[in-house]
Amino acid sequence: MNPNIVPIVMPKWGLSMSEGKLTGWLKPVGAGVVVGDEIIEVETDKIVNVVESSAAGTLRRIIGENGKVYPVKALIGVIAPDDVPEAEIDAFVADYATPASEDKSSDEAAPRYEFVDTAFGRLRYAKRGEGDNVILLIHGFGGDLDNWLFNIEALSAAGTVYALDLPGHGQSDKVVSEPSLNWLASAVVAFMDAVGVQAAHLVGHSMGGAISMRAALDQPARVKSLTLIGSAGLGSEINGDYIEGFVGAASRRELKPLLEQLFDDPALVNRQLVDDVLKYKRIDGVEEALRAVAGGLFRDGRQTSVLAGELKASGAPVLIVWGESDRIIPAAHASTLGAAAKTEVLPGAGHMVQMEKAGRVNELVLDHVSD
Amino acid sequence: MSNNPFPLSSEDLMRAYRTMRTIRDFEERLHVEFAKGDIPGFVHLYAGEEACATGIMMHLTDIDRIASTHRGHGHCIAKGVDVHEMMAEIYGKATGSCRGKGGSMHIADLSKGMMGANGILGAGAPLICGAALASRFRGDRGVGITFFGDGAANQGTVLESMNLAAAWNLPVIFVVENNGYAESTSVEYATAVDSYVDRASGFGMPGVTVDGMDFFAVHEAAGEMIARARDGGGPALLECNVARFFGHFEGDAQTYKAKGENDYNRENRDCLKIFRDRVCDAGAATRHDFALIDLEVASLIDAAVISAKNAALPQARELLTDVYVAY
Amino acid sequence: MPPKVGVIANPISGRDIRRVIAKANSLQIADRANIVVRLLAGLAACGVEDVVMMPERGGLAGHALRQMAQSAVRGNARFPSVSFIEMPVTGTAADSRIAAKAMSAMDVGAIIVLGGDGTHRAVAAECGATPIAGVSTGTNNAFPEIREPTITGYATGLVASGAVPKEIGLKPNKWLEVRIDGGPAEIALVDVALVSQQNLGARALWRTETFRELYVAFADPQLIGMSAIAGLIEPVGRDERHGLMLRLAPASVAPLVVQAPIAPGLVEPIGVEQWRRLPAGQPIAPDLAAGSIALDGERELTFHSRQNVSIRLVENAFDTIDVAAVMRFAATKGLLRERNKACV
Amino acid sequence: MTRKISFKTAINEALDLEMTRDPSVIMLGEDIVGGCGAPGEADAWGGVLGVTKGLYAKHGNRLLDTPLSESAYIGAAIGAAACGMRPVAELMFIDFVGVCFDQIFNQAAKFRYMFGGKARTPVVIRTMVGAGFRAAAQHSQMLTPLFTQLPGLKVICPSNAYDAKGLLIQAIRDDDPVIFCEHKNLYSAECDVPAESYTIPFGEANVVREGKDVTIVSYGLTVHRALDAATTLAQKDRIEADVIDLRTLSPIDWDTVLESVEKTGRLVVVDEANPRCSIATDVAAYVAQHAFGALKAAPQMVTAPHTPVPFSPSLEDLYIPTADAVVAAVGKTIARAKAA
Repeated sequence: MNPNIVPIVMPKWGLSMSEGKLTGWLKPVGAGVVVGDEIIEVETDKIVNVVESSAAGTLRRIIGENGKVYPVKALIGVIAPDDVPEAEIDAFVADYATPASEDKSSDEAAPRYEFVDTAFGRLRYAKRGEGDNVILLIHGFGGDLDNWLFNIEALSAAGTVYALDLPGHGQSDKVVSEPSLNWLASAVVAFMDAVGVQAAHLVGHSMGGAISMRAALDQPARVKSLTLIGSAGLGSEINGDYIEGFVGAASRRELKPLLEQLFDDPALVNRQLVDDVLKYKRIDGVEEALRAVAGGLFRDGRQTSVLAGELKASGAPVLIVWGESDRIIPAAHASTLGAAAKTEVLPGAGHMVQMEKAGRVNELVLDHVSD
Repeated sequence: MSNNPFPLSSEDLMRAYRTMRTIRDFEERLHVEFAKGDIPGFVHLYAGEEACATGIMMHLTDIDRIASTHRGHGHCIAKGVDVHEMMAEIYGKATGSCRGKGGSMHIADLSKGMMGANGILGAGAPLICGAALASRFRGDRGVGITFFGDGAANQGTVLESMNLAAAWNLPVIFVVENNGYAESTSVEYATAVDSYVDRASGFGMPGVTVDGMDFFAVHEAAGEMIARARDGGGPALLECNVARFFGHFEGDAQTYKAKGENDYNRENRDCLKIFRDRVCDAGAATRHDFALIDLEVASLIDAAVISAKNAALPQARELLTDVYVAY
Repeated sequence: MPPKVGVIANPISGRDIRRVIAKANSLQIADRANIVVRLLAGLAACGVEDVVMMPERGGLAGHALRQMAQSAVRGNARFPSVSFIEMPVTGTAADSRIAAKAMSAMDVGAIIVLGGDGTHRAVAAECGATPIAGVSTGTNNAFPEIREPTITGYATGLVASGAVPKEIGLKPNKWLEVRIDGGPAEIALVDVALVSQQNLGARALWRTETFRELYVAFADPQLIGMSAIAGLIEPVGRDERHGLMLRLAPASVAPLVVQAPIAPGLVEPIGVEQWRRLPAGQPIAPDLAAGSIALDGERELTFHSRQNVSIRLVENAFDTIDVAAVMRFAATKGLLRERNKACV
Repeated sequence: MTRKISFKTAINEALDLEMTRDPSVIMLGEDIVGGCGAPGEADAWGGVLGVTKGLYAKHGNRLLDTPLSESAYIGAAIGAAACGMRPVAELMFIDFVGVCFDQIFNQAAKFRYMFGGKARTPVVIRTMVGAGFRAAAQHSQMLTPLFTQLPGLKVICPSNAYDAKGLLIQAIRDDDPVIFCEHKNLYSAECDVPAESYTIPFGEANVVREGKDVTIVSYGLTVHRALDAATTLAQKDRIEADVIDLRTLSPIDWDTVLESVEKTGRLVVVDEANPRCSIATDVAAYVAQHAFGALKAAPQMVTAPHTPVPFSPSLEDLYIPTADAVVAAVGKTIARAKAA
């Protein structure tokens, strides 16, 4: 088989994804593509997103039809250099067999998510990959481990990836007994203890970034590096209206415009994403937990803990990634650490930069954690 | 008041009289005012039956609940509902017990344990079973009293409620105010077995008939029943034989009554006279004491009527409010 | 002229507070009407064709008439014709008195009374020389005997028609008379109790701490009520010429305590200070200065310290039909047999 | 955490959680425990279809089996609610409402208004609705319109286990009388449901599928028929339907319906109730009045026929609105639009 022939397949975003709907071709047949070009748009039960090209060449075949649903890894199109003969392409397409859905294989029959009991309550997490190099993904305020939908799989190339639901979030227990960065950072360390991780690269998004910083400052031996994505803790500005609105929103109507602020492209916020957040928010105790955390960390529209100074002094290896059009925490905070960090501000991305520009973020993180 | 042979303190005797007098004057006055055409809709007057409501309610506090009937003014007053608010309600005014949205047949004050007069005959019986059940769950020793007439005693809801109360041993007293007429139809005609006490027997609960025009008879019998129910002794039925001095509703020509029946009852069976004579004869109070109360009540009713007439009507927006607690 | 018999069945009887403070039974209207029908059948069997009843609005007569009409439709009716006295109905015990007086005036041969002690007392007070036959509507009472009403109807018919002579069929009864300040006498057929409670309330007696004096015409240890207290101390027969009087006190302070069934299912310790026979004819003034007077277990009168109360046992006060004697006589004389001429 | 459980289990779980959380929650109903006073086991049934099974073991005499006497115990539940309890009464089948309607519509529904805002009656009446159970004319009706018509009542009819749990918890916490309709043919349907307590606010419809061509509005069991129809339409005709599950009929989420119709210009309402004065007519009339300009075709209604529910399976299957009928109704809105 010609190694230059590269399939475009239905991606697997997140543990629960088994199929996706092809909602648009972003390139015509015959178009030249480079790595990172957006090729197709896919809608899952979680989100709409684009699939970027992993190879350079020409879009030789368009196989997937707009509006149709395909299983994960199904062949959607083919990219190959111009010099590959048509017959070879046809043979490739004819021979392509969609790998059996991993969900159905025996080792995946176990629950998709796991739970572990800690002094901070029962915490849910996901785990992918293996090896001693551990990456721990920490979501932000009001988020959950599915915020790493487009990252977990890719990052597992570098080792073992854990993503957890913080206390009061996702499907973890809805108890935040002390709404402080210290308490939340202790919860993260307790989680590492519980799953037997001595030290990890912490990747934190938004509030999760501030928690990672706190953990690195409190327990430097447990933190190998920091990746701070659209992170809190680097300056005092934060979108207070968003925080307040998010805590109070009780209906789809109220929530949707808020969630749209998280993305550069508001069209990414589909019905299911809003529903999932609503379902979380309606659970008893969530509103109280969020209100407490918001009160503790983001009182009156200001961040109460700015750790930039301490972090700079600590000399920890830090990667900072930001979405240029972040409407929650200004992208200006990206430069707070100056030369003490690697910094990249991505255009065409908002606060959920790890979702909107997943490919680039994954590259940056992989590079950072394998240093 | 040196000699008081009654099982009520002197204060309570006077309180009972004041209550009965207030009910009587309230109703007599409505009779007059209604005829003038100032009162919307229709009213059912309780005059004549005062001893029944009062004799029972003297044993109750705000934790005890009552479910009343279409003829509910007497029950309301005896249970402590504010007379000014009642009068305003009957006039359909914003200052009424129900802000003018209920009217004569729906006066309620849950804070006083008055769960509402009721335009649906017999409908209070299941409600009061629920009130009694709530008291049992809360352990507050509250008792529920449901009033109904000889007519509503034939409603299935009442009979079903008796069964429920007996089966669950609820602290409920079923009070039949038997004035002999279901609207215009006689008990004899409408009721296969004319005794309401027999209904109680059918559900294995004690039933007692008393002269409902004799405050002391009602008071003592009700007291025993209520105490028994409060202690967990179960439900009971009290039939009070009473006479209503007016028609079923105001404007009723009462041609179904025997000639002279109202006059006979007013002359010989007036619970206020009977009460006053008995208390005075025993030397527990003087006619002067009663006269003072009569004056005081008369001015209360005067004031209530004047303020009700002068009170504001509900504002138009009230039409749409309070359908739900949360919209 | 064929005999006429009166029937007084007052639906208001048997509805008092003893259903709550004790376990007194409550004989339903339908059952009482059934008793009336059985009485009537017994009367008819002895040739009584006319029965006059007290009118009431409690459904008793209505129910009885309905039952008789239902039997008539099916062709198996044998009942006297029933008429009603013209009188206003008040729905109180006063109705019984008015009816008894009227029946006595119209010369009925006998009055059958259906009810408890209270109804019998009302009728006895007004029936004059007319004999009465009692049918108990329950076991809550002391005066009327428990008996199948058909047989009472038989016996009453036999006496009313003259088939059984009065010397055989009737027996005299005592009663107790109570007067306040020499006014008209109120009577009691079984007992007069004086209690310290000076109000009538729901009438029945159950607050034993208020019991002070008890006067009984007879005292049977097999019966319940106030007279049971006396019956357990010293029984006195209905035919004995004396009664009994007792001074009572709260059980906690009395020298003697009797566990007495003062109402159905209600057994209470009653303190007794002293007792003695009550001779007939002699007015007695009670010691209690003020209180109320219960006649046959129901508070009926109150009195205060400025009033004089007197109590007197009266012999041969009224006649009742001796059902046992009548039936024995009738059987012995063959009054209820006849030869079947077809078989001769 | 979230797992797949059935509609029936979701109801049971909601009741259990609320009884645990709030001591004023009590339950009354016929056979909700089952076997009370009988010689066999306690909790013999746990409801005639086992919905309340196991709750007696946890909550004991806070579950009261009642005499077969709806008027008395529904009334008692309402009375207890007016006195501060939060009773959940089970009216086994909604068809039984005939013998206790007075207590619901003349008492519970009116207390607050009639008493000038001084009363609150937080009672929930859970009741089974709907056809398809071969239960014939008196155990199969969809009487939701009857209650929706009455001010003072809230009327809920969930279509899935997730909604059932969240709406029932909301109903129990709500201070107004709620008629909670459970479609008996949905009892075994499973979906992802959090183990925790959660609430779904009343008056918020759920858009269960998004599309641009036609709006299909439904509730209860027929939401699934509407979804089946939408799938068929998308596959066969490339017609994309917005499918709206009303979830709560009173209050009703007009905004979501209107927004959708403004987008699609076409409306089909699917209602298992009889056609006259139904949810279908209500929605159609409201849309006609408030979004007439947006309509490209006359609104269509897919309902049961104007008959009692028949017994024979062959007839009953014709009674309940089918996906095919929905597809046909959508077809009419498209055809009309083209003709115009």
